[in-house]
Amino acid sequence: QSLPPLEQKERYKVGFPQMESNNPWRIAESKSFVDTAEACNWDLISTDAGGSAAKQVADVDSMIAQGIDVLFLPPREEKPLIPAVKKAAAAGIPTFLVDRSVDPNNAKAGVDYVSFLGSDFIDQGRRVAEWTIENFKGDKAVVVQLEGTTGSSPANDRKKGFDDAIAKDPRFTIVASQTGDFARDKGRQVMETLLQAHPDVDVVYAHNDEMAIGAIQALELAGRKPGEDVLIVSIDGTRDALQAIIDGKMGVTVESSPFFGPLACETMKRYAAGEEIEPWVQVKDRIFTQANAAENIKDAY
Amino acid sequence: MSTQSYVSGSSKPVFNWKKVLKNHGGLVALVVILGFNILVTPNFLQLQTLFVNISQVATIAIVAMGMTLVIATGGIDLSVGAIMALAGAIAPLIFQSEFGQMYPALGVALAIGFPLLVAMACGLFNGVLVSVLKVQPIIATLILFISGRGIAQMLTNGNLQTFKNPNFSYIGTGKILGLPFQGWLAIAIACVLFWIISRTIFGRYVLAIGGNERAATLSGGPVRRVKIAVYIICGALSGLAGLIVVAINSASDAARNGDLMELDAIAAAVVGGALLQGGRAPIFGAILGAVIIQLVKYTLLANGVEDEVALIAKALIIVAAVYIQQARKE
Amino acid sequence: MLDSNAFDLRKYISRNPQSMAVWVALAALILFGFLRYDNFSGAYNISSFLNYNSMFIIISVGMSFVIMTGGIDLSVGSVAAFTSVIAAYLSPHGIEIALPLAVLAGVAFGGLNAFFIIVLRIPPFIATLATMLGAKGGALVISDANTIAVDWGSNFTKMGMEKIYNFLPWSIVVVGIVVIALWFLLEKTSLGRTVLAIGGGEDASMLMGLKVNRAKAFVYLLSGGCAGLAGVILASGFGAGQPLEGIGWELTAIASVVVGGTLLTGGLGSVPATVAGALLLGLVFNILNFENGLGTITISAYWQMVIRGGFLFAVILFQARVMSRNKRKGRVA
Amino acid sequence: MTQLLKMDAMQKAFNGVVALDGASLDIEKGEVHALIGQNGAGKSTLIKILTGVYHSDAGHVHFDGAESFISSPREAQSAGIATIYQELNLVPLRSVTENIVMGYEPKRMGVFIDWDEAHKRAREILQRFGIDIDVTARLGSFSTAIQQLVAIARAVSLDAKLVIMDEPTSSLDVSEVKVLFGVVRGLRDAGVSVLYVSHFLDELFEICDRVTTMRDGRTVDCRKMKGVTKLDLISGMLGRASSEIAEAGMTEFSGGEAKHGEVLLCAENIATGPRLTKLDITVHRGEIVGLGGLLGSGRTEAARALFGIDALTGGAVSLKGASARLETPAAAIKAGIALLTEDRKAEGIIPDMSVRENLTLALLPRLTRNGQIDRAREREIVQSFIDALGIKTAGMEQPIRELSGGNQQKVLLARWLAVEPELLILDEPTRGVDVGAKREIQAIIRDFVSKGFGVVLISSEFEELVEGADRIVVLNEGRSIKELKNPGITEDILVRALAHTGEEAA
Ligand SMILES: Nc1ncnc2c1ncn2[C@@H]1O[C@H](COP(=O)(O)OP(=O)(O)OP(=O)(O)O)[C@@H](O)[C@H]1O
Ligand SMILES: Nc1ncnc2c1ncn2[C@@H]1O[C@H](COP(=O)(O)OP(=O)(O)OP(=O)(O)O)[C@@H](O)[C@H]1O
Ligand SMILES: [Mg+2]
Ligand SMILES: [Mg+2]
Repeated sequence: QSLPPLEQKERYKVGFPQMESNNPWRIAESKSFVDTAEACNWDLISTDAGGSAAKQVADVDSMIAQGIDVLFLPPREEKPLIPAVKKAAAAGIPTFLVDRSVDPNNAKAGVDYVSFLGSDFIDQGRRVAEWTIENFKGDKAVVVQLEGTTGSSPANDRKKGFDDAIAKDPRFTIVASQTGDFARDKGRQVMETLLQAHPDVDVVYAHNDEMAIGAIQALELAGRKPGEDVLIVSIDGTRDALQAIIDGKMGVTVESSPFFGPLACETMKRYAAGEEIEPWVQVKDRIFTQANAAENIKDAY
Repeated sequence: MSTQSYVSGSSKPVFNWKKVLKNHGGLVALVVILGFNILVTPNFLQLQTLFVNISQVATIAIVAMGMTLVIATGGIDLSVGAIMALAGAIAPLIFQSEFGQMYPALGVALAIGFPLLVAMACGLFNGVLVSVLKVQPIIATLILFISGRGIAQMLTNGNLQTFKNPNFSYIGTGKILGLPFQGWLAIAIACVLFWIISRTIFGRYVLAIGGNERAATLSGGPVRRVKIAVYIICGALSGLAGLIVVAINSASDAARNGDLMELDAIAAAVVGGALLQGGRAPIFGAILGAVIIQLVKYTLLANGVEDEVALIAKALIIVAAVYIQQARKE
Repeated sequence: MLDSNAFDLRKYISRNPQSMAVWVALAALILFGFLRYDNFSGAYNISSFLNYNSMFIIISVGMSFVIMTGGIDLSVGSVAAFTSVIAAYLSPHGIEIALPLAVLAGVAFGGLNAFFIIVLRIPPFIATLATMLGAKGGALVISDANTIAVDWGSNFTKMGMEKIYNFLPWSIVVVGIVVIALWFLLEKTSLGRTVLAIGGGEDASMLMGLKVNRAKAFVYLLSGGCAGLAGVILASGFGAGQPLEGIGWELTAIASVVVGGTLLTGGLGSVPATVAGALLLGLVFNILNFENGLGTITISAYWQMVIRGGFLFAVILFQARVMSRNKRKGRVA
Repeated sequence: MTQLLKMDAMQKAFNGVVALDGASLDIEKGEVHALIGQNGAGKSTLIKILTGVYHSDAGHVHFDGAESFISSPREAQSAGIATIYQELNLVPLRSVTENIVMGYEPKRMGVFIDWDEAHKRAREILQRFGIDIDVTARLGSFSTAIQQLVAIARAVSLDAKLVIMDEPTSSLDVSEVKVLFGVVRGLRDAGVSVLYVSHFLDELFEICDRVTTMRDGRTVDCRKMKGVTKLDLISGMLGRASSEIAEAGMTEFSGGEAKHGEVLLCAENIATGPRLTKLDITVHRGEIVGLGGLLGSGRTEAARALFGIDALTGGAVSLKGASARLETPAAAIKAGIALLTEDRKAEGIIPDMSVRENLTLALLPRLTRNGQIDRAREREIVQSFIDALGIKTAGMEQPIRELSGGNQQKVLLARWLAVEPELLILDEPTRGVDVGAKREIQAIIRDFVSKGFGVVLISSEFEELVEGADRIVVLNEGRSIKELKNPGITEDILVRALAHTGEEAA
């Protein structure tokens, strides 16, 4: 089996089956595709699966039925979206995975789909851990982790990346790791509770910025000084997080950019031109700290 | 004829733990959970623990009280979470508008008043569907459950709205006598609702409708109006809870505000002694139910129980609490 | 209705005005889609639509039995998620092992519900809410919070992915057989009639000497089993056991049942109308996707929510109108 | 004759309230056995223990020659006991056929219900009662009377050794009662025993062989029907000497001549739909106007129309000379009209609420100041009615569902008397009420009109109607076709008026 070719034409019918729209990151990503559609001459079909992998497959099905030319798929889950990838391939539609990938055991880049555009969640967690090890000054650190939605792949990967890396430094002990559902309110509530059980916390690692902001609020409500007695580290690079870094309340956030539209357009054009596309078009995730937060905040979402 | 022969003579005042369990199942459950926490959970006996729990439970309690009223008429309201999101989305739009920034005091007042009006309008919508069009409550309120949050996101373009407005935030972060403002608010609402249910004609009609709607109608009760009013009250309280959540977070997240609140609120109401077929409105029971659910959540979190295991534990505790409650009916 | 006046359409409509609304709405929506979109009536769309919605059809039908007794089952989504994990684990042994065992796991959850409701006398709403939480937790525990890949080598994925004559998905065939059997059971057996009688009056049924508890237990076991089957289809059709799936399925199922004209207070209900209800709600998604494809507008996620709610509103208004027109014709107690 | 059932020293208390205190009962094979007693004497409780609905605290039950432990209605049925409960226990949403055959459906291949056969069977059994209805229609679409007949039909079709009928005739009128008696005799002739509970003592003389009397949860008497007088039965029930009772007539209505005042209500040509097409009725102050009619003649529909439940499709109503628009019960109540409905369970009581709350439900607006209920006055009023009507309750806070049927009825009557209406519509006000209480209620009605108010009385009991009403408007197929005037109406005249209505109307 070889990849379906993509002919070069004026306009393309493009499918973008978004998985959910319940957080700012997803909304920014969807917007990025809508904006790109204009610039890139796409007739964009964008759907929303409301957080269900099964619905996302059904959405892909309806796009195949409508005869799209290209599919940009952000797979909600690694394994359940494989059927969608295979169906698109069978229908002769070149597929690019966006921001998350699928299980490499059953679907391969260059065979079932063209390429994966995105960053590496495990790596994001690892980079947060490395920064923390480098920048934490004390000789003992009690760490609290606020996980993303239980069972979701970014939560699993960001936990794995961080846990593995932080374990290399004996100063750090993770005393609690609970889900905050990637949401500010839940993150705050969980942090409030964990703070009662572990008042000696030194580091809070949140799987996204929203929960990190929630944790900051919990600390402040309890009369603590985030940034001074407690170091907060996280992932995403949202405007609020950068502001918190500027204000000295947060240590670091590793970028996980949602603006995939332009990259998608460019990669598709390369593919249509017959270029060989690398299996993983890696996104360069920046790392925001006190050093560069101020200059980047205007571009943040 | 005397009624005496109908009352058995043997009612010695002995302490009967079975009876206590039957009549005060909810309280017993509360005591058990408290006892467990005091023994096991680190730093449980601290003022800050109380503070945290009150500030977290207030929203559930406030919504659960509204839900209790709706349930008392034999209805149910699935739209509470969506109404929270809607009210919460509107508030920052108002005080962050040009007008709101020009007249800050008026802006904040409007930012509280107007969302509550919208929430009441949602309640009116539910109430009209249920009482005038006779749509079954679960379905009637499912409409706003599905679309209410969508409307909230439309208003905000899906964006998270963050803000800094200490006046507005007071309803979520203020303190009175060292305890959270919203806790006092919940207590005040409970007192008012308790008075309404036990002392007013409106309250009596609420219970009568839940007990036998046809009989209430045929006795001249304003059944339609009472039912609509109950959904409006529930809507208003949900809206209030939505504002509190937004105020605490200094951010309005239309996608998440009030997510799954309907289940927590219903569970709290039932754990507190409400009967889903209607006819009972234990207002303080709803608070008790909310506190139990909150404490369960707190206990599991504070003791580091994994999320998935916590779900199972929560399930068992809800069943146990309701089981103790139900024993009373036998 | 399968009884003697099964094909007396006028009688059927006058007895079941509330089910009629769903058929009319379904026909209207199909016609709308057919006229408006190019590939809407294409084989690919129909067959993938049926494949995906077979899950919702089966849980809705299971749910309809529960609702007919005046109960409710909020656990179906979580149970389906749980059984999808079980099915995925068992997939190397083939569908003939995985399917029955996964369905059995669903039945076991139904048994738990029945135990809570019948023995402990916990209201169904709360009992099944607890099971919903428990099954979700259980699914995450046994899967270690990961999706579980199925064995693509065995015949397991056939059910969810292969189609007869490249058109009719196996999933809908299996579901169709089960649904028809259940339709028969409802209309033609004492058990089915007891289910309806309980909803119409549990005390009365008890006093009439009906086996009330047996029938109540049956509906929860059935609903659990149907959720189990949905879980198998989920695993088989999407190549993985998914502990996080099934969120909100219970409400979809309840809405299908009610749109199909079943009273939530129980006592009335129809299997085919429930199927129509499930198809109707599924069709709304499908049509929204096609509307997106027209390119005139890109409907954002929140617009979709509003439109779905508005559509449900329209169907319900229509139903209420049909009902009140019918009510005026005669006293309906 | 051999014994079929023996219940001995039965005890039962509900939360400390003693319902049975050593009651006993024995029934022989093939007899029709009457069970009588005042409201709350424990008749229904005794029956429910026998059929396994309740479990006795103490006592023995022998059935069909062996000590028996019946723990559920299902067991009772399989043991051969078929029961018609006092509060109709049917499933209104299901078809007539289903309500009759449920649990005993005819099957094909042992599994699949044979609906054709089932409908046929239902039709046949109903024909024995002279009714010909669409058995596939929902039971709930028929009147209470039909429903009661369906319940009876079901019990009779069950091939039982003992058929228990707890007030089977309370919703039936004379002709149906006759049919029922025919069926009961048929059962007896087939060797089936019947336990028959009724407050209509005259009925008992017609069909019963023996009678057991209960009082305050105890069995006080059991004897042959032959040779007993009505007075004996009443004195046994009340526990008073017969001389005390003999003084008054059998109804309390035969009081003084009432003076009729101005017109209170005048309805002309009103219609609400196919079941009420043309009704003319005038009620003066101080007058009781009866509504006579056979089953389904539209009496209840007439009451519903006057009380604003069903919207008028034609005609006009005027109150005290001014035209009135009664569109809701609330409006009717405001205008001074009250309606005691015939279906106590579905339209009257709020089961879980207390006697107090039930009693003041319609009065609430007047007990309220600024929305707040005046609780002291509420209690005062409730107590006065409990005393005045002799309502037997453990206290005003007892849930009404725990009261016996007759006492529930009194509470509902009190609910309406409390609002002091000018026109009281009573749909079967003494249904299920014992003789003593019936007379009390009748006295209350008489007292009520003597104050210059008006009453519309609907009763299937002709004696009550003939003696109580000053005029009787005769209804047939939803039309008023004739008016009879007292004095001078006899049951005979009424029956003839009803029977010949068809021809005269034509
Ligand atoms: N479920 C119950 N809970 C509490 N008390 C009850 C219950 N059922 C009956 N009682 C009480 O038991 C007594 C006997 O009631 P029962 O219904 O047997 O009377 P009855 O003789 O059938 O009267 P009626 O002629 O009015 O039907 C009454 O005082 C009643 O209040
Ligand atoms: N013989 C019959 N055949 C069919 N339907 C009947 C018959 N008798 C009564 N009905 C039903 O009775 C209903 C009308 O009853 P309604 O209550 O108005 O009359 P009613 O004179 O008050 O009788 P009741 O004695 O039951 O109070 C209708 O629903 C009608 O279908
Ligand atoms: Mg009785
Ligand atoms: Mg009548």
